[in-house]
Amino acid sequence: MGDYIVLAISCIFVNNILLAQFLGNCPFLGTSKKMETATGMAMAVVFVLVLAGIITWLTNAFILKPFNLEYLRTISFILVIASLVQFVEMFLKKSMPALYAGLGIFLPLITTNCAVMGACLINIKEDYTFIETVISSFSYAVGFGLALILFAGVRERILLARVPKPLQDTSIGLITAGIIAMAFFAFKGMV
Amino acid sequence: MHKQKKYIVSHAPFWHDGSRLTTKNYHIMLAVLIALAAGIVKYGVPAVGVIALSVSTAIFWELIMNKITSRTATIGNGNAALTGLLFAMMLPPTMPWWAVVTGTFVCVIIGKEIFGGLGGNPFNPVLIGMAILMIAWKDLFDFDQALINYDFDYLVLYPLAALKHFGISSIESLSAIDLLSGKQTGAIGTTFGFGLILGGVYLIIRGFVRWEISVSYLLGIFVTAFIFKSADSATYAGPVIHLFSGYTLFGAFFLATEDSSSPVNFIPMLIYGAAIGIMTILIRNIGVYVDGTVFAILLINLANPIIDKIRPKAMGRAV
Amino acid sequence: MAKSITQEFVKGLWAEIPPFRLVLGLCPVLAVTKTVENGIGMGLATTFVLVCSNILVSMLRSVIPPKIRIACFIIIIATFVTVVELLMQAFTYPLFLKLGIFIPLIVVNCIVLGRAEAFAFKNSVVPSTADGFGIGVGFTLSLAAIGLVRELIGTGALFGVSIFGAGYQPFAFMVEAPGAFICLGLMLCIMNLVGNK
Amino acid sequence: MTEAILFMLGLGAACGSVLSIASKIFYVYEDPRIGEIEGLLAGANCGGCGFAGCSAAADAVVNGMAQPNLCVAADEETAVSVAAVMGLNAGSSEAVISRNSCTGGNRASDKFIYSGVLSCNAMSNFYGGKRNCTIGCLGLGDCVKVCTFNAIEIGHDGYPVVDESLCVGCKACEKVCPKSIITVKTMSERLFDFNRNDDPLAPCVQTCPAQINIPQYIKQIRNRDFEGAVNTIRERNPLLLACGRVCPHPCEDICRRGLEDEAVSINQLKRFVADYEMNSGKHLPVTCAPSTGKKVAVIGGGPAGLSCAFFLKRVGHDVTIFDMTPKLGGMIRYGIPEYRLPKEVLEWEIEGILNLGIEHHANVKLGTDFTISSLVASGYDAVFLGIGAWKDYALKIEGEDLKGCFTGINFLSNFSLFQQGDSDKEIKIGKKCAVIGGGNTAIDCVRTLIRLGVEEVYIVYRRTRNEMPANMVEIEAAEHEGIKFVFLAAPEKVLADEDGHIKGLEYLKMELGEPDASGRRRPVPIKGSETVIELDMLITAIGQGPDVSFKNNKSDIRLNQLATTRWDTIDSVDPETLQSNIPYIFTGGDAATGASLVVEAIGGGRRAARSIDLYLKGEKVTPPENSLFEKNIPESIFESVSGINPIERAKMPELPVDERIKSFVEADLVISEESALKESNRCLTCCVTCYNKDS
Amino acid sequence: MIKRSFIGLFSPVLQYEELDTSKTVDSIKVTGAVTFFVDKKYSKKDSLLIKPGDKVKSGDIFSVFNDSEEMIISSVTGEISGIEAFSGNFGKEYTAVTVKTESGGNNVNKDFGKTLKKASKSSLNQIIKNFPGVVSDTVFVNPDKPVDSIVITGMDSDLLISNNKYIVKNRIKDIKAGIVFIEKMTGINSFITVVPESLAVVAQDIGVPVRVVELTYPLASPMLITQNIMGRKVTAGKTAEDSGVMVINAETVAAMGAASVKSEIPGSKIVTVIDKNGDTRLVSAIIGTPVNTVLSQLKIDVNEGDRVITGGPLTGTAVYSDSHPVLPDTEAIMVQDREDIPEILDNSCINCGECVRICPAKVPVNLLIRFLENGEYDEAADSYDLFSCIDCGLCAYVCQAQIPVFQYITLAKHEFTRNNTVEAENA
Amino acid sequence: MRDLISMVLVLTVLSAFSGGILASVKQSTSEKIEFQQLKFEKAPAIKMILTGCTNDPMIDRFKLKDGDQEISFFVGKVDGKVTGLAFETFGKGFEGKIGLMVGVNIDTMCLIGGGVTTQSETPGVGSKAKTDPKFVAQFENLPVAKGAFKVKPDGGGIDALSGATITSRGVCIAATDAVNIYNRLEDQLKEKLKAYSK
Repeated sequence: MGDYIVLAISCIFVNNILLAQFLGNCPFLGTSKKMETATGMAMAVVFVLVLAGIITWLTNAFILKPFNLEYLRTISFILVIASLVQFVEMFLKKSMPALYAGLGIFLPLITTNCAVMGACLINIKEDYTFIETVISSFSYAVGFGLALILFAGVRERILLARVPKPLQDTSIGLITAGIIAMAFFAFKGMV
Repeated sequence: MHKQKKYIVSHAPFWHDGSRLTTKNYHIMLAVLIALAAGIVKYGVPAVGVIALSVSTAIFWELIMNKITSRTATIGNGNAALTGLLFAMMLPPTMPWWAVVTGTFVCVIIGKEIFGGLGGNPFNPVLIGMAILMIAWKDLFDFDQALINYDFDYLVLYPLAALKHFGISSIESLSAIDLLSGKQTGAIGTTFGFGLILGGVYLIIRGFVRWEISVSYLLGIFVTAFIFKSADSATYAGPVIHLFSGYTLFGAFFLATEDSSSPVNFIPMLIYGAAIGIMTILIRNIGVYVDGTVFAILLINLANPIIDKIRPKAMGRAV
Repeated sequence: MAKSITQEFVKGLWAEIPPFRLVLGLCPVLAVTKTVENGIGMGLATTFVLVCSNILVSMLRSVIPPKIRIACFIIIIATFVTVVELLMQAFTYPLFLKLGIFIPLIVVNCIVLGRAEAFAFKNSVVPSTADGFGIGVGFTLSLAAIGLVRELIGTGALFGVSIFGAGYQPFAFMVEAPGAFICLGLMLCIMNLVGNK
Repeated sequence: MTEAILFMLGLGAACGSVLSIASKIFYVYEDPRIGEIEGLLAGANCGGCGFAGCSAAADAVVNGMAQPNLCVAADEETAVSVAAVMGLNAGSSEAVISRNSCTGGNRASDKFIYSGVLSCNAMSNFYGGKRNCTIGCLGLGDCVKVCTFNAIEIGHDGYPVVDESLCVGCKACEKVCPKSIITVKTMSERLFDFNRNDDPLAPCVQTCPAQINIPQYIKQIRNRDFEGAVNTIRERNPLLLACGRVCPHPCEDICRRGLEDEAVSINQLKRFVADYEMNSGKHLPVTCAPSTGKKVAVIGGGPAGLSCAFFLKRVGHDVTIFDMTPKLGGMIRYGIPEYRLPKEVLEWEIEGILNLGIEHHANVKLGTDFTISSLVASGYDAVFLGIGAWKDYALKIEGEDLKGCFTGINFLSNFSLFQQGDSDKEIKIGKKCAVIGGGNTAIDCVRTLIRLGVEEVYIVYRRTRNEMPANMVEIEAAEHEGIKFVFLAAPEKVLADEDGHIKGLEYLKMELGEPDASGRRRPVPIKGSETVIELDMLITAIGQGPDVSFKNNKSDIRLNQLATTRWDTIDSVDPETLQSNIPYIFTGGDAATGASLVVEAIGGGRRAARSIDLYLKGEKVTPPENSLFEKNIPESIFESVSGINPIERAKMPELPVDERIKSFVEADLVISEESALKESNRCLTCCVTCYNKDS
Repeated sequence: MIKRSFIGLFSPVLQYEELDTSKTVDSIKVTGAVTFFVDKKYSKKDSLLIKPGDKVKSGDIFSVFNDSEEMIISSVTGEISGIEAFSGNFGKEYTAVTVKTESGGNNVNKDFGKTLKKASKSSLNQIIKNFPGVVSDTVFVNPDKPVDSIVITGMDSDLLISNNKYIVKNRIKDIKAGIVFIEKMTGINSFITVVPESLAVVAQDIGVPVRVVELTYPLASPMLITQNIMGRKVTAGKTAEDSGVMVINAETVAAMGAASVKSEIPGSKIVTVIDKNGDTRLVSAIIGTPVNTVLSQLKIDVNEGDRVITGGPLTGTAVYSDSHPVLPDTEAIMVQDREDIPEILDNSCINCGECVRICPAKVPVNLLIRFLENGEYDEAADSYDLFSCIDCGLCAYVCQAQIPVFQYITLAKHEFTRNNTVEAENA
Repeated sequence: MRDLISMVLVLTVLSAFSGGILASVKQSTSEKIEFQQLKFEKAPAIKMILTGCTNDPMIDRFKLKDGDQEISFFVGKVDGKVTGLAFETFGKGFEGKIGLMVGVNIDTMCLIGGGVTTQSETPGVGSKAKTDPKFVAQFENLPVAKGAFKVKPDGGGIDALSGATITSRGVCIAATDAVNIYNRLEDQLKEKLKAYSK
């Protein structure tokens, strides 16, 4: 149990997927301009990443490994994730329009989000067990969401500040993200 | 067109209580004077050099940036000087000149000006400078190493580093009074605890910094350290050491209270202070850094916009 | 709107140079640019994938039904990514080790998918090749540029050769994660200043 | 190998079938445009635009929350196609550009000292702003702040300047401007934008019949942006070369500088930039809106017709000009002598207009060669009648049809035709000639005569020099050239010699009587003062009116109802719309006003073009709102102006008298670039009530 | 000007002025012309019912426009000398009617009381607007606003002013008559009086319940009275009248009483004049008197660069011309020396939080101001409580960065309303 | 329906095609890849440990199972006589796994040093574990039999790299692990080594 908690903390804070592993930066900058969007995106990532973690782990353990097809990991994972996301999107749109409005619209963005793909690959690389995979996927996603929401909070204010023209928008966003990454150094070595 | 006297016209209100940014900045500088003087007495000329260089370059960078962005010069409000001064106080007196200059550059330009100047900065500029320097040139912040050539009449020891590297036994001899009266190694302006407390209390009374943040910060440190101590007294140091060593007091009164990066509402201020306190002890006890203050404050600065969303319901608001 | 092949190529080098103009594909830009060498390696790998997938997509563009085009692009891109991965393992193993997970992640790099969709799917093979090549080279150049700045300031050396001499205290912040963000942010600012003239 | 293929086969099949089945089961209706736009976007789902993926972005575009050019991963083409999906068709995709219409007056005096929020809106809420100028720019830059495209900046003179390459026409600036001086308009809207009485207009602009933005082009000249100045003028006046030479410039009469100093030499500046363009040898590009498919017939290729055709073409209508003379230009070609407006200059100017794609039929006359009915039958949607005033009024005295007697326009045009080789009818010139009349036509006649080698040339005018309607410069030029003026002379009869040829003019001397209601002292004949001058040639140039002989063609039933006034001008319903009583027939120029200025005709052409455009669009043809037509904003007309240091006005260079009276070489010359720049600096850049003082 | 105290731990507290009973009220004599403002934009096309040269008598009630109900009560006898447009604060357009007073003209409309009693409800509204002390846009009887209780306030709207306190102290009888009049006209019979502690005993004589309000600014604002004294909730963006409470100045009530009982013409107004030293005195001025007449009779000099304010130091309006008239709602005339005018700076908010702590309506001013500076009024209104603001001006008073916070807020409210009206019209 | 089928078909064919391509690329490169892995990850460390060997340890290698794990062992011989054995273990570092190649002297039953193979530690701080020979040299000649290795702050005898306690700790864990593995597998190893001794 303790190990799992350590794993979770490690994935959320110490090895934060955005700020320490540099995965998922495009949507990080794109969807952090407003708090609402950031929250929606964070939720969607949690949802998809857990699903994707599970399904890729299964693919890897039951198909790729036994048949020695590990070199097909990249292509099979991306296909599986893309199909899964699209399926979920269509499903939500039809059956739960309310949920779709809050969360589903972010799903396409996740298809090509390297955070999802990267987290799945890390899970395999680190040889996690199934339960560890679920926990790490969830925690990575939470870490992503946390960073995104905190960033959005700061960014909402920066958007209103008198940032010099050439620095506006993406440029200042990146610098802020850098400072946030630095602030996350606080967690270094905590696991 | 008949000639008429021209009057000054503006919308209400027509009164102002006379408070000024400038006053505030200069009073904060005034408040650190005692601790600063203690540091200068202790470390001598090199400390004066570092302070002078830091303050002057901070002003210089701000002036440069004002020119580039063609805004009216803001150095008059004393904020750049204050940034430089606080930054210098957190450095060891042996800091080489290039590190000081880079540091103030980072503080003023990266920390403040690119966010649109004072008020736009979401993080404490001084701490950004500190953090980046600490990451870039770790060795320069090894206070024991840095002060090796000084000869003091007390145990030359940076308590937090000793705690981290040699265990609790190495610092058992330190008393609260010793720590508060500056009998410890550390940065130029952060070792003389009495001076810092005096300055801090002055600022609180004058209303230039908020007591909520300082008090909850110190409480957060105290409680967390106490819990750790009770859990494992052999490994972890007690609250007294944590409160009176490192940047704790300096942080409580002069860093965490920086306006732009701290909350304004009552409850958020308490949460904010306490969270920094807790985070500081966590880093010191289980993290990699010797003194967690810098990163703890930066981290909670980051959460400030979220925390500050807890606010009282405005009058007549429907929901 | 018909542009010459050269124009298609050149636009990737300045007018549409990715990460700077199109702020896309940031993950590798931030993660693997600790050194120039890594940057160039990553850039070349991406270029390879870009060119190949652009060629194949433009060749197959009449066959692919528009509704599932994204899926098809993904398959094509993923195939080439795996090829690159295998080739790098076989021939440039040390580089492969350094780039690590970011090689397979080329597959989700928005630039590659974006070019396939925005350009190759609408144009014939030759311009698509030129486009892919141009964008790829632009990407490589910018990765190299960021790598250069970070390596030079962060370690005082280039390709492992000391530049500033022994007296230089490396500004190690630059090779750390936050340094990558701030470096890219400042470079974008400079690009904005230069570009908006 | 086999496993790999099989595995991928299975995976592909599984994914494909799951998705395609799911897409059927979970089908939800959405606006088809969303899908269409999503297909056009880069599909990289990168989130770079700030929306969650391409479908969200497409949704935003369809719902009007985002611009078509939002995709950061795609190129311009994508933006264009997206715009196309959104139904922004070619017509309305005309570039909309934001313009600041207040050009001056940074020294407007203040009502009070403002101390508060630095925003135009905040300030204007305060008793209408601190400046006394009621309309002008407040200069605190709300428009700059609101522009998300960084297209507006505050310029050196404290007024917003728009970078047209960055403006996307979002109208945010227009909405935020409390003084309504920033306007976002399409080219068509700008072309048909008429002076309004709540616009910030300098007195010269208010007075100019063509409503040229004079301060703007002077400012452009000051900044050495000569091409910009040409474009500014051409936005209102396609005949800038001609106007630069022959315009009597009423604008200069009202120029505020003239109150204390001498008026700015506006027309010389205009001529300077117009010549600048011509001397560069290349017509500056003129943009036209995409074709609307409507056809308009312009009858009469004079200034009014050319102007009307020019503006109609620019907003996208197809125009054909029908003209009775061999070459276009009308009165400015055949009525204005070569020495005032060289024909090659005119040729070049008309070429520029026709280059826009305007068709032209020469030597066809309404009523004889074609009729309105035939035009309607061949598919023209509207007709512009710009037939000018070609019929000289008769003096109605005995003997005016003797040999050697001519009428003014007749003489000038026949001579012109001959001079240009379009006719072989040489006019027999006498040795002693007189011209009756005091208008420009009369002066043109005498100056032509003297160039033809006539020994003595008289002008016979009923009143004194002060009352002569001709331009003062022209009168002076004529005096220099040795013309003899006979004032206060009322022609009584023309004396004939034995073979019916003129031999003299008998006139009655007059004296000025008591001032009448109009304040002018009417001339009163002095009894018994009959005097005779000996002559062998006489030209009567006492005025002219339109030639409406086409009405005699009874076969043109459509034209029979066309109402004309007692001066034979075409009666328009409203002098501002210029629509005749037959809805599809519009008029303008001398045909509508009677003989008048070239620039008046050009303005009329543009007015008529606007009405035709409205008519063709099926909208109601009404005058522009709040129109400032032939009036001035009272508060903008000053009696004195302070803060002026007299600076000498640029002198117009001219040929020496002895040289010019020998030939038809252009007499007036263009000013140098140096003096144009100097002269442009004399402009006070007036707004409504404020102006720039000399520094 | 009240400066901040040495101890800054707690937010500063501003106190309303107490009535100084030792001072007397002087009357200001009208010398030249007086000006009345009619609440309608004047354009030359409008057909007018009066024209320059018409004679008016003091107490005459007349309409200006043919197609509008706006009415004026002439406070003087004389001849109309001009009718012109005047653009006032916040882009508000008025028609200014100038009347040249006749010297020695003692010609007074004696039937004013009768006319008033006979007036129809709609014209009564217009007439009441001209009574002294009424906030100009408060409508007396408006079916849209379900007013059921009336609060007669003996408090004043701003610091340094003591007009209503003076009225409560000296004109109890008139107030009583006024209450009778209001009750008759509106049918509302729920009245209370709010007064400061010192007047509580005197106010008992009015005969309606008396409640005491503390002297802490801005507790006497109608919003806070409605909320604190009447215990009703005032929704953000709405007025006290929307909650059923109408707050009327004691001066207005007294004028109504005097008019209805004694047929006294409500043509004069108690005005607190605040000179450059901050000394105050009460004067009685004829409505329409130019401010410079008042100031010159009190021998107060105004120089170029000074500030002339109609109203109090926190909520008044600066005027640019000293010929601005005393209006029915002009509670005070304040002159500020140019040396005393606080500087306004274009700083950005430094997030010190002083404004948040002092705000009586708990508006998150520190966040609000960021949106206002960027012109994002919709966001400010939706999420940052723009319309909870009760216009006290304290935020700008304490702002360390010297940002004109309150100016931004008033501007934003005005612009937001204007934009939304335009949108609603276009929709 | 027809477009559905065509969609599925295209997708299927395309993925099968890509599967084929990849399989063939993989086949043709697999040997090269394995060699590269050995060459770049392990070889430098092994060379450092088994100094003076006359054989190529990259060729003289075998695998043994320890529980679930399969470990490769590299044999060092001097003139045909087995002198040392090298194998890789892992410890947790500051940023992910640290691989440590550990050598054991068969004769003395002592460690003959180690070499860091893979690491992603902070450059200039934690990365010194790999670049600073003094650090790993501390393990030299420590007897295999002696249990756990610890850094000084943890009460052990290994001097931590300055500023990189975590990394040092990770290396210690790896070394401890190596000793444990060696002890567990000692019998099997000896058996195997006999084959090389000839």
